[in-house]
Amino acid sequence: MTRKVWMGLALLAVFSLFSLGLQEAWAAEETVKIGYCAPLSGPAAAWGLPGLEGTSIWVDKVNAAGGLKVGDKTYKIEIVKYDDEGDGAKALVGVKKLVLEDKVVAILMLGGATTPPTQPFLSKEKIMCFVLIASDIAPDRPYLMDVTDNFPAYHLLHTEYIADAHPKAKKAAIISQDDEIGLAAIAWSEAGFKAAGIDVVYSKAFGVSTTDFAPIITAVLEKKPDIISMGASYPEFQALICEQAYTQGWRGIITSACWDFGAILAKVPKEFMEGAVSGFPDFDDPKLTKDHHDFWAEWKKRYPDHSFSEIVWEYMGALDVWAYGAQKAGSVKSEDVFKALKAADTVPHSFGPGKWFGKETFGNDNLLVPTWPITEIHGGKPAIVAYKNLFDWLKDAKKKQILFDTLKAWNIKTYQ
Amino acid sequence: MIRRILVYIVDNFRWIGWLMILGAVLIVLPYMVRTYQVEVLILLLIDIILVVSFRLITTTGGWSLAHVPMMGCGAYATALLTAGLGVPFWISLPLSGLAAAVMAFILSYPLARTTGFAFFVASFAAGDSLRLCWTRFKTPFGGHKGLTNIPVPEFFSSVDLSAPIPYYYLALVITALCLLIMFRLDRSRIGHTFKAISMNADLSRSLGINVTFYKMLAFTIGSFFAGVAGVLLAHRLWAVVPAQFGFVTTLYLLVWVVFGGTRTFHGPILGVVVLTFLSELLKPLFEWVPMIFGTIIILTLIFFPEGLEGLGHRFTPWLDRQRFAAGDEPRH
Amino acid sequence: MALLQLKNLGKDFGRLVAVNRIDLTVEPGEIRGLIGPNGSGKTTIFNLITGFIPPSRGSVFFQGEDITDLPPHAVARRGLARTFQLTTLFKEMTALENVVMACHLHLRVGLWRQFWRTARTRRREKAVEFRAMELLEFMGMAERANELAGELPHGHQCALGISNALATNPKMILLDEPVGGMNPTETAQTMDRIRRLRDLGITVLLVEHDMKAVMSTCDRITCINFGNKIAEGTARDVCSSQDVIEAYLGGTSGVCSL
Amino acid sequence: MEFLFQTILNGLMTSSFYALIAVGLSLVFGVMHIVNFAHGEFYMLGAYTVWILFAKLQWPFFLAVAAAIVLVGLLGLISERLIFRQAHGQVLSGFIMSVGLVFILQVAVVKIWGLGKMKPVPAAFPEILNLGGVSTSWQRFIVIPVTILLLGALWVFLDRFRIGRALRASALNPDAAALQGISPKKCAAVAMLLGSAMAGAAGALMAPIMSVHPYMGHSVVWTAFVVVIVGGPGNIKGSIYAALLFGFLTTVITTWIDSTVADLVNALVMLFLLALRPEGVMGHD
Repeated sequence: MTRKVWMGLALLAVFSLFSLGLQEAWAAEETVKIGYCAPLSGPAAAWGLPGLEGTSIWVDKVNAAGGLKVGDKTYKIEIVKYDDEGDGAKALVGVKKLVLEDKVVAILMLGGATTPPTQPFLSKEKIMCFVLIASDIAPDRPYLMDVTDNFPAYHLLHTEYIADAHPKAKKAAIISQDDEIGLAAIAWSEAGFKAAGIDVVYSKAFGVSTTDFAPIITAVLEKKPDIISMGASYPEFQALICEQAYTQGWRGIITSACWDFGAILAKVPKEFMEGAVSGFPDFDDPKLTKDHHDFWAEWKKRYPDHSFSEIVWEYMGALDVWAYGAQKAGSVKSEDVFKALKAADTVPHSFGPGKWFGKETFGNDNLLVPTWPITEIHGGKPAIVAYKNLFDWLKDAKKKQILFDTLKAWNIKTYQ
Repeated sequence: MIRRILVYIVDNFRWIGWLMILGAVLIVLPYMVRTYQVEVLILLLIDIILVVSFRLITTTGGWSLAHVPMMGCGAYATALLTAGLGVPFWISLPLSGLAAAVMAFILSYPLARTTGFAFFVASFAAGDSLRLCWTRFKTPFGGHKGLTNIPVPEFFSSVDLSAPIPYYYLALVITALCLLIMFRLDRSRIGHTFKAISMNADLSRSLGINVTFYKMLAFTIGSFFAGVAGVLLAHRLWAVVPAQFGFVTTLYLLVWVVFGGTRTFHGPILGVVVLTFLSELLKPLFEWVPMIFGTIIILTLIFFPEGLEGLGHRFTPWLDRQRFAAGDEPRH
Repeated sequence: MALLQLKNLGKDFGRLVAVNRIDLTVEPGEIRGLIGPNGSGKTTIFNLITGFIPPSRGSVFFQGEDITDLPPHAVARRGLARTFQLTTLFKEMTALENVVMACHLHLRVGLWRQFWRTARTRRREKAVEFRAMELLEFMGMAERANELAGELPHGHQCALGISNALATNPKMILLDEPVGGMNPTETAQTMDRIRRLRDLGITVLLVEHDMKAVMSTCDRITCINFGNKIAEGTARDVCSSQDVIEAYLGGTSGVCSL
Repeated sequence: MEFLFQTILNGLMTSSFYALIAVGLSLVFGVMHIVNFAHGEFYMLGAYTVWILFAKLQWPFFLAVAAAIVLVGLLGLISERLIFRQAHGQVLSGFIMSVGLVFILQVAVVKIWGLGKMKPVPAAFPEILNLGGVSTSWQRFIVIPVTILLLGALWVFLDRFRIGRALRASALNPDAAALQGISPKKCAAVAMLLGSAMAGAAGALMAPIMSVHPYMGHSVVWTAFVVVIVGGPGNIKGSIYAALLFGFLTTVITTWIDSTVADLVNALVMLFLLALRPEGVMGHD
């Protein structure tokens, strides 16, 4: 008897799982699907899950307004998720399922380890893929674009700003974790400092499993830097680096790609972080637009106890760009949207109109570059203090040469 | 000779019959499922080589945590050979397996001297140092970006091995071949010696068996097949990145093998097949999945310590009772 | 020439001296008993001789060859076999499979041939199986050849352990408590078999607590205590030794209950 | 000179941490013959306890640490009772079960307290400590004396108490504990309680100076394993020596070259030592 009950329960469980799958299959006729293939479980999920918060706010807003009007049709938007666990083989299965099964017209991905195995297929199918890491752009990946995050290019702007604002600072140290992201950050930051006339006295990557930063900071401080750049150190490293620099008695200017303030301010006093430079504002910054503020308010309402990170916004920012391209093309077909986006002189980016860039550095003009904000920490909160444009920076041929030389020295391929 | 084969077939008719049915199912399978699911099947075949070669090492008593990096060794070797030096796939396939085997042979010198817990940790450290080398030395391994542009295996020009179904058949043939060799090995005296060592190493020593040598042999042969699995993976993904061979994969490998059981040859295969289907089914639950797997594995070990294969043994007495009740003789 | 010769052999575990300095000579064809109270270092001596643990000092000679630093399998290869204190078998194999595995040394077929199972390999395997069956018959357990070793009764397990050691075709065999935990009938049978080993020309060195068995079987007896040799000679000599009586005083079994 | 002193201080601090986390693991392995892969997750839970009690509920720091020790110790006891006891001393089953436990605990923590970024734990003693030109925070410095204190307490327990002696004996020889009249089950339970409590203590002490997140245990547990096997499993003194060896090795190489090379060198040193002395560098007493 009990065995039968158990069998029944097991069958029920299997059926409910199937029906879950079926629900996803029932879709309204005029729905356009966009794939979301990122790590949603395991240690890398911190890179995938927050993005869903932003995209769901975006999708709900568009659908509540009746859908996205493209040409003479109105489409509801649906995000189809796939958990790639940060693993290349699973990501390949994922993008195949999304493209062949769900017929998505574009895919949002993190980039990095999952890009090499998935790109040959996505290029062949001509499916646009939006990633968050510009250094994934390559000549043989025509449909891979980075339309939100200007990493690692914005490091050039941060360093230039620091050189302008702190003329006395002469020596800089750069550290970031030893992976593709960290190494790109180190190389571009080093180029930025050199171009701004600041000596780089220490630039080294640390292993991703590092838990103790005391020896690293001891080695850094031995070089007596005025500036410490954390490159693109992950949140769990930043606070520890700051803490070590503080407790080993160093005072100076800190810069990083982005911040996790809650954690840092738990370790070091506010004063230590005063004037620290980065490129990501909170979206309630008075210098930003009403759209940003509305998004911030909505996000705060939905996830009151989550901490804001650029990941929350970036996937959503990619959807903005995609929608613009679709409306301009009058079609949701991947290739049409792609052509429309690439044909546009300027494309609206969250931080203002952006232009395509990347041919010389990545081999393809697939990075959307707007005028990027520079933020400084004042009273424990980032505030926009300036806007800078990468194209202005690149106008100086000498600086440009320094950039290419440095990238070459760091073994990063360029396409000059 | 022919008569012997015929007698063998008749004697083992049941067994061969089942195998033929299985073969037929495997041959038509790709046409029964969706395209992306063929991709899952290809990865499953690769994982089958991986678990069976892993079991080969465990028959000597050592549970190697370096097995996934060994697969990486094969993958990197074929990437360097085919994409870098232009060696054809069919030559690179055994060569890359051999590369993994050579690497394993070198590492097995200290490893084979350790047992139990020390073997775990030492093999993990050995595998992890391989992975550190791939990330650290950009030439020739490409660092975190790994190696790309691995060519599609060439076959008669009419067959496009970049498409899923032809590649599935390629993987099927190679998997079948690998399993055949490993099955043969398992049933040979070498395999018996491996098992004797795991049953009692001291007794084996006292009987004149060079335990260290056989452990090194098992580790090397197992790693050879892990390398072959890596070759199949690399030529399917057309890219290798070090993150592919991380510790999470190793943990899943252990879970598959334990879930299936290691006493029999088919146990680990059963484990990986069932759990792969389960994880495809559970996909919509996202972040809950590791917890479900964790629970499954603990419950398996508590209630069926021998894994899925042990269920068969538990089932046999029950079957015998049913037969007995039906008036038949119990089968032995 | 002595078959086995220990010269000054000793082993320390940290500060504990397990075996101090033992000199021992065993002549071919002899059955030698090694006795001593619990913890006197008998099993350690076996482990030192067969290469399971490296000695701290001294050396071991077998047939005139220095085998001190050889690993266990190489010692076995030279014709020096051993059994273990607790019945040590391949428990998940049948009795026959156990002995076949123990004939490992005599297969003499390369790995490659073993893998392909050439006609020659199969012939050799057949021969080995035949020999294994002979050995089981010799130990009186032919009818149990196809039972799982772990499920055999205790006495048969011990006999199987000896069969395993015999299968390596030894010139000398070290038996560690061959009758431990047996009833008197089983003990008598086993001791009888040990005497028959001598008839086969195999020299025996045995450690045993059952004094009656030792006294009745062994040609000569060596007694050790705290890692030192305290007496050596015939059963009667050892019995009358004052040191031996003192060593065993308060022990569970009287030494000379002959 | 300052540079040298700073490096020595860093090395001492790293070694203390390694010792604290490895000794508990060594005890559990020695007595129960369980390779507890979830030791890292126990460490993580110790850190989370401090985050909740000290950072969020404003308890005094040492009270929070004590609570973490007790809570994680109890969790260890429960997991011994529910899970590890079923492994019946089989190293492999125990290891795989602990892998399952790792998956469960990680997902549970993610589900309860969220994934996102690291949990902010402020320093309880943020004052800067100046030792002859070398500076560190009190928060970091106290790890060294507290480790010595905890290890000392453990030593006294193992040396002076009957059950402690039984534990030590059963680490060397499982039957010996039975001779002392204490059941192996009780020994296993006490070992698990103590071992997990040490992991909890390590996590609690480290919470203010390391990043607290659901996967923080992973990078730590392997270092602990290496320390345990090089020191000889079940050998507490050996673990302390090994912790000093690898603590200083890691610190010096990280300062001079980088931490990836430090990891590589650690692995190679361990393989080399194992090839020489498979039973652990200290061997058995």
